[in-house]
Amino acid sequence: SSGPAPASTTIGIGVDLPLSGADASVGTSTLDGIKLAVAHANAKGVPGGFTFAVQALDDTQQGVHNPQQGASNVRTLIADDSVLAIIGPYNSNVAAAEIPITNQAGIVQISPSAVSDGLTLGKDAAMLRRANPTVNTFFRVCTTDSRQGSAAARFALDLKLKRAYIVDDNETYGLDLANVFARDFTKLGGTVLGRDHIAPDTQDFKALLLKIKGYKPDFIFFGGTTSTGGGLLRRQMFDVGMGKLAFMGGDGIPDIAEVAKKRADGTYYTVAAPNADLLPAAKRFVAAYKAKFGSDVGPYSANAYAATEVAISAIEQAIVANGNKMPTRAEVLAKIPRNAKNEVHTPIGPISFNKNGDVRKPVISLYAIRNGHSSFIEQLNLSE
Amino acid sequence: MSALLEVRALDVRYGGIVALRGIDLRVEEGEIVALLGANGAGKTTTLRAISGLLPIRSGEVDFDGANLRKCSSDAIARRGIGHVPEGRRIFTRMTVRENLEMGGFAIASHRETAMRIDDALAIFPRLRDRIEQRAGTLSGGEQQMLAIARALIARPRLLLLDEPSLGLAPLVVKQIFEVLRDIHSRGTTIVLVEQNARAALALADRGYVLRNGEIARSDTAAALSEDPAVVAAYLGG
Amino acid sequence: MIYTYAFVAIAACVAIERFHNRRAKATIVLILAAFLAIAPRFYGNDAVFSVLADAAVYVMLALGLNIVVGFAGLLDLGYAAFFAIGAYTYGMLASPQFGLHLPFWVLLFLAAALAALFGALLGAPTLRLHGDYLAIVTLGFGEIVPQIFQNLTKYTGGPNGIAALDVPTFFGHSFGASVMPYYYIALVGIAAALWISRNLRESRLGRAWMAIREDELAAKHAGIDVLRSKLAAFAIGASFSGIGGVLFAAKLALVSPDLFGFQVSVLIVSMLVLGGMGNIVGVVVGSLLLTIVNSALLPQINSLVDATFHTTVDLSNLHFLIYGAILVGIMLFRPEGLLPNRERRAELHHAGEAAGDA
Amino acid sequence: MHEFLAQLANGVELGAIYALIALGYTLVYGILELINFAHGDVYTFGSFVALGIFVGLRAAGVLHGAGLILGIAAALIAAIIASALLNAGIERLAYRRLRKAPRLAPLITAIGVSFMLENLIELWQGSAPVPFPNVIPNPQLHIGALEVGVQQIVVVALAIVTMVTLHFFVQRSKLGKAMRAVAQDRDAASLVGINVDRTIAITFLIAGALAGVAGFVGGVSFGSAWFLNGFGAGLRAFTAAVLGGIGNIAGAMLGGFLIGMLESFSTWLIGGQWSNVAVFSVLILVLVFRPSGLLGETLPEKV
Amino acid sequence: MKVLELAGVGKRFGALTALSNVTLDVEEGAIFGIIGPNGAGKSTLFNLLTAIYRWDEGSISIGGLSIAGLSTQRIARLGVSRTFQNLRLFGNASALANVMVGEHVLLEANVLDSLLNTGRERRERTEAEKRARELLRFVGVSGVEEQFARNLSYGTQRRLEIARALAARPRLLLLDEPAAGLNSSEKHELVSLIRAIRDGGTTVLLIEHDMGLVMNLCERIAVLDYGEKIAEGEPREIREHPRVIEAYLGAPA
Ligand SMILES: Nc1ncnc2c1ncn2[C@@H]1O[C@H](COP(=O)(O)OP(=O)(O)OP(=O)(O)O)[C@@H](O)[C@H]1O
Ligand SMILES: Nc1ncnc2c1ncn2[C@@H]1O[C@H](COP(=O)(O)OP(=O)(O)OP(=O)(O)O)[C@@H](O)[C@H]1O
Ligand SMILES: [Mg+2]
Ligand SMILES: [Mg+2]
Repeated sequence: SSGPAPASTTIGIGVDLPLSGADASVGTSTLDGIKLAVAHANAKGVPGGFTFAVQALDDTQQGVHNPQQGASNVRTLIADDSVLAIIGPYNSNVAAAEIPITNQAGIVQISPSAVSDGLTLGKDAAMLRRANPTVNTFFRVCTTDSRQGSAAARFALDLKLKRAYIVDDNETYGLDLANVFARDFTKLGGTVLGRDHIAPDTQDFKALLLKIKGYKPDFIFFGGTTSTGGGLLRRQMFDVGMGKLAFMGGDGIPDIAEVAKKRADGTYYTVAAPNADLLPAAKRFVAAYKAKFGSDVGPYSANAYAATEVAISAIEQAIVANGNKMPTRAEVLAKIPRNAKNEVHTPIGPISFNKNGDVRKPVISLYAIRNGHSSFIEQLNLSE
Repeated sequence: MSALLEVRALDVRYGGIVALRGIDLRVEEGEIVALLGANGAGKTTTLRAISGLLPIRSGEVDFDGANLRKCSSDAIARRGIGHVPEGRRIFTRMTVRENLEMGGFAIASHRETAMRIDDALAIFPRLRDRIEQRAGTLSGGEQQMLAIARALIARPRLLLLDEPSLGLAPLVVKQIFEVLRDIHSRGTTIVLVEQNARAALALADRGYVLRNGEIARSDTAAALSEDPAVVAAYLGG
Repeated sequence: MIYTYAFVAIAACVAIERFHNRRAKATIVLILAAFLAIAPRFYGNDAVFSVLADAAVYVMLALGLNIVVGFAGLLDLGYAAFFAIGAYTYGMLASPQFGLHLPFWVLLFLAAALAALFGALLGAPTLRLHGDYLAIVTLGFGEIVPQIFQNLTKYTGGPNGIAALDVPTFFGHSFGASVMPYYYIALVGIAAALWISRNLRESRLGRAWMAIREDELAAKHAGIDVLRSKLAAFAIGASFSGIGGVLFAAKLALVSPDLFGFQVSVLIVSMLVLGGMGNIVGVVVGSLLLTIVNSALLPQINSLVDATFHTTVDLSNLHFLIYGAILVGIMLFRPEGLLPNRERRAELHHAGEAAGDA
Repeated sequence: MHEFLAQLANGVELGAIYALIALGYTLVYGILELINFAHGDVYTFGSFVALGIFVGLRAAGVLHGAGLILGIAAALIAAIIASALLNAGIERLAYRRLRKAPRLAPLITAIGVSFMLENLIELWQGSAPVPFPNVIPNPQLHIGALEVGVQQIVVVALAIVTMVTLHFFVQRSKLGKAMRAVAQDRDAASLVGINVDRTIAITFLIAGALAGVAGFVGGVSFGSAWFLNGFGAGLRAFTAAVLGGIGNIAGAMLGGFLIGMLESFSTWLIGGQWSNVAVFSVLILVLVFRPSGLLGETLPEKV
Repeated sequence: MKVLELAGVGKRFGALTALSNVTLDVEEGAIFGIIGPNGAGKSTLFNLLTAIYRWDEGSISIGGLSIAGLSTQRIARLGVSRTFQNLRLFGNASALANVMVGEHVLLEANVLDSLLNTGRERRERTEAEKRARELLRFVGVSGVEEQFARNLSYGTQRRLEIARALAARPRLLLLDEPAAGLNSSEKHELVSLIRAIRDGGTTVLLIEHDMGLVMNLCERIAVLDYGEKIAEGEPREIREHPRVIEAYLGAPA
């Protein structure tokens, strides 16, 4: 509708997400979260008369998210001086390819959804930052696999689910989540009866379920997302007479009821945010999103909104500190919230980051699906 | 009376290459016409253009009063033009019997087809011996017999033959020419391309000589077989 | 900017095809080489050269596959497997994974050798297969290899792959985070691949491949060792992608199994066919074109449209449609490829004269 | 034993779906020597059409009792017709012009068409899996040690009936003969009066119809349709066609069932993540020893 | 010296006996004819000689060396070349390239030479191309060097195939109906061509149905019928052999 404003007054919010092919629906709804945050910021007015503009690039190739493409996109965004922060990517292996580049360029990058531990923690993360070891530019508003997996293990035992069969989609997110869950669940006294990974493009899960049936588990824990098999797995449990069995997963399956419908009842999943029903920001966000895009929020729309809010808040502070002039990327990085004092209040709770780039006061909530709808069960406030 | 087949100013090209230039041919009902010419003169090209296997660039082909230019090759075949093509083009993965049945594809009645197949096998007893064999494993001559037999099954009004004697033993060649004479006597019109020009002219009423894609001569068969130039070039001194 | 470079390269290729004079061709090649070597100092940025370096890797892959498919006529739908083998060679031997940090330059050759070995290993039992049976076996191989990398988590990092691979050095100078070294190495790689492709094509082995492609039985009757020639094709073709794999992995500093799926094999076959299979220059054009479409045009199409037409339209959910339409469109428009095989044109060129004196 | 039978039944059900899709590949390959990469997407399309009918009829509230039977029939028939037309349309627009083109041109076109279809289906139905309404009851039957769902039995029966019909149709009918002739030599076929274009078009119609049946069956059996379903299923189905001997109808069926069972048993015995590896390893092994597939004919070369 | 020796050779296809107990010797430098009715087993005999099929009984040796178990390409390297009754050219390659492939066994460049375009490779290529052009001229089809083989007319293709077979400078040349598709003046040229080939030191084994040509050209002729050798001798003897007349030639016209 409107052409881009003259370059000097526009600040680019770079975005790298999978926008076409298999990941398109999550990618697009995530992007919409970002667009909404940018629209809100512009409507509120930006110091110095700047406007924010979303510059979104697609990191899929041939319809699949692709680290090489992600790296290339990040370079494109960095080459544009007006871009002061990057939101994305969606996938952890794409992040692994991008972090060294953003680290070298010193530009803020906030991912809404890349959960792999190694992106922020330990030796792996240090290696990713080796171009500029003293600086961390990568942040994420989602949780890590280990936080989520161990929380899920505790929830399961709270629910008196003691015998687990673990299945994952053999992709980065799902496999890591399942690994942590298996480890912590055993540590806390649960029994892991068996583990399985599924092949990509699998449509038929009955063979796997027939096998699981023989182990007589209390529940199946699934590491993966609704579309990498979670939905079908849950659905097909009914076809082999396991419809009553509990089913549990992480934040990849909140939309499972869309695929499994009523058969999703009895599913538990975790989300890295406080109970949305009690957060006014969350309610406002959901309503605004629906009004603007005419559809329900996607699984990571809120995270994306939050990530963008954090980035914008840092940029705005940097503008002010710079005398209402265009700040540098380093100045923006310096304004990223680091403690309770400058927390940003987002639809997924207040956010500030620790030195690794992870959220400081993580909260993991457990939801269950009943009558085809999600309902909040309990939440865990994890300490650092 | 209009001719059964009339070709006027036919031009055919392969990509940019001119293969036929302004060919005029007339074949009356009941005639046998021979096409002579050196390798690459355009004989095969002419036959393929008539039966619709090659697109015509310009010119007209009329058969029995109807224009064939817009017809597809299968429609032309169903109108009654049979073609024994260069290279035989039998269905190599089908048996001999199936090949013959394909020859009768346009015939509605199974009984009729079976009868005609019997007739064809009477002409080529060698094929009867090999009836359930895959056509691709036949000997060269046997394949040639099959190609001719397949075309005969449809009982075309006009039969185009591209070197029918190719690869056949002398006795069979003689026999083929007898068969041609025989079906001709029963009303089939024939256009014959044959390297064995002497035999061809002996059988034919008239002949055309093609050179470099053009008609160089046309005359009665008798006149052609006495023309010294023709004798030197095609009949071999 | 990226389009400027791509345009110059493609235009030069087309010019090379048009000219029949050897000297003229050589001149264009030299000018193009000089341009590609010098222009980066004045024009472009990291993002552009990153894409160009990636494009160069794809050109190498396509040239390698061209040897197998275009020259020897062996339809290989699993070529990405060798790419994966090359990349994982670097990933496993130059990373914290096993604490091995072999030098980039050594691995470049090691990967070529390993990929060639696997090419021969795959080839040996399957070369009796004909046509599409071979295609489907190679496809199967292409599916198996990345899945094995994905499932052998202990050694390969599983689905996560291996990240933070070593940064190569050149006489003690680290490449650092710059993409330029990769760009130049890839240019040299292409030059070598082009030279070898041309050599092979005109050679005794190249003629043997042609014969096998056209009629295996007649080739045997000419005394050609069909099996050995096919193995040579597989091995040489695979070695190109082994090298490509190392470059790719080192530049990205990451390998993961989803980078080498069937889609990649299909992409490279498309590059060949689109450009003009068997024709070296055509293959280069095809691969440049598709890489630019896939890595630059489609991901940035929204910004591009916005900037050009000053409207905001969202085309990102049409990427596949656009890409598919490009493939279909080019094939319907030029079934023989954009720059078809030289022989095909030579034939049209000479036949006019020959027809006259038959 | 119990589990063995259950896995067997599941493999057969899965195999029936692969076999139906494989038939479409084999028919088209048989006549054009084209690996029709778009075929898997025609299958997906069939699924979505069936799904659409179900959703529509359920909204209209007619899906119970006799209405359910009629609804199932309507969904099946709609899927068949829509897929058949789509497939024939693809042939008409994308492949027909390439009859004389180099061999790989139609292959790349097919890949392009496949991308386009996937994108169009995505635009139409979104990129997340869409569930089939749980309208078809699936009571479990106990036959000796075997426990199977009625739905499973119906699925397999439907597939088998379709395949047997097709087999006789192609073997006995004139069209079948025309298809074989066109497959071997198009010019020669036209010289005996066969309309080549029409024969090819009809082949695509039949192949599309089979994909429609498969789409229906697959949708019901897996419980959902997804715009990328056709890719994975198509790959396996094509593998099945090759395993059985491409171009061979009985071979496609055999191959389909084998792949289905292989997938089921490898998931059971060695783990799902290895199922593709298992499928393709078996394929390679079989082809090394039988280079033309299990039922493919090897003709000695006669020169 | 004998180039080719067959002793008691038999070949069956299922129930069909294509060759039975065929014994045959061919002297070095001969032009030797093989004739017989369609389906008599002539081409099958050639196919045994180039290992397309394996024989069921008997023995075959070429130049004194048994060829049992040898592959087609090994036999080709022993110096046996052939043409095919149904042409087998490299259709999508130029006529020149077709002939150059025929020279394959004469060249020594290995994979490395080919990869690096070494001096040997280049030298050989130049020579091979020159020889190929000469050969095309020799068989009378110069002017079509750059055309695709499949676009040539049938007669031209036949001659091209002969040129390809000759390119290997074979010791033994097997010609399966080389005159098919040629008209009579072209056949005359073929006769002198084959004589010239023989004079160049090649033994020629010829299958042909054109009796004029066979009788004119061959020094010795063997006749097959239903897989059996029913006669062997000089043309004159064959022409008058009653079984040959009955089975093959028919009564003289
Ligand atoms: N597909 C083709 N593409 C290009 N040129 C062709 C093609 N087919 C034939 N020609 C050329 O057209 C000319 C006529 O060929 P045609 O086959 O009609 O000759 P012909 O008279 O049948 O010869 P022959 O006696 O050798 O069979 C020849 O010069 C040939 O090279
Ligand atoms: N692979 C095969 N399978 C079955 N039968 C075969 C096979 N090859 C040849 N034959 C049969 O063997 C017999 C001899 O065939 P061959 O080709 O040797 O005959 P030929 O003497 O060359 O005849 P022509 O003069 O017709 O070329 C024929 O009857 C043929 O049908
Ligand atoms: Mg001809
Ligand atoms: Mg023969």
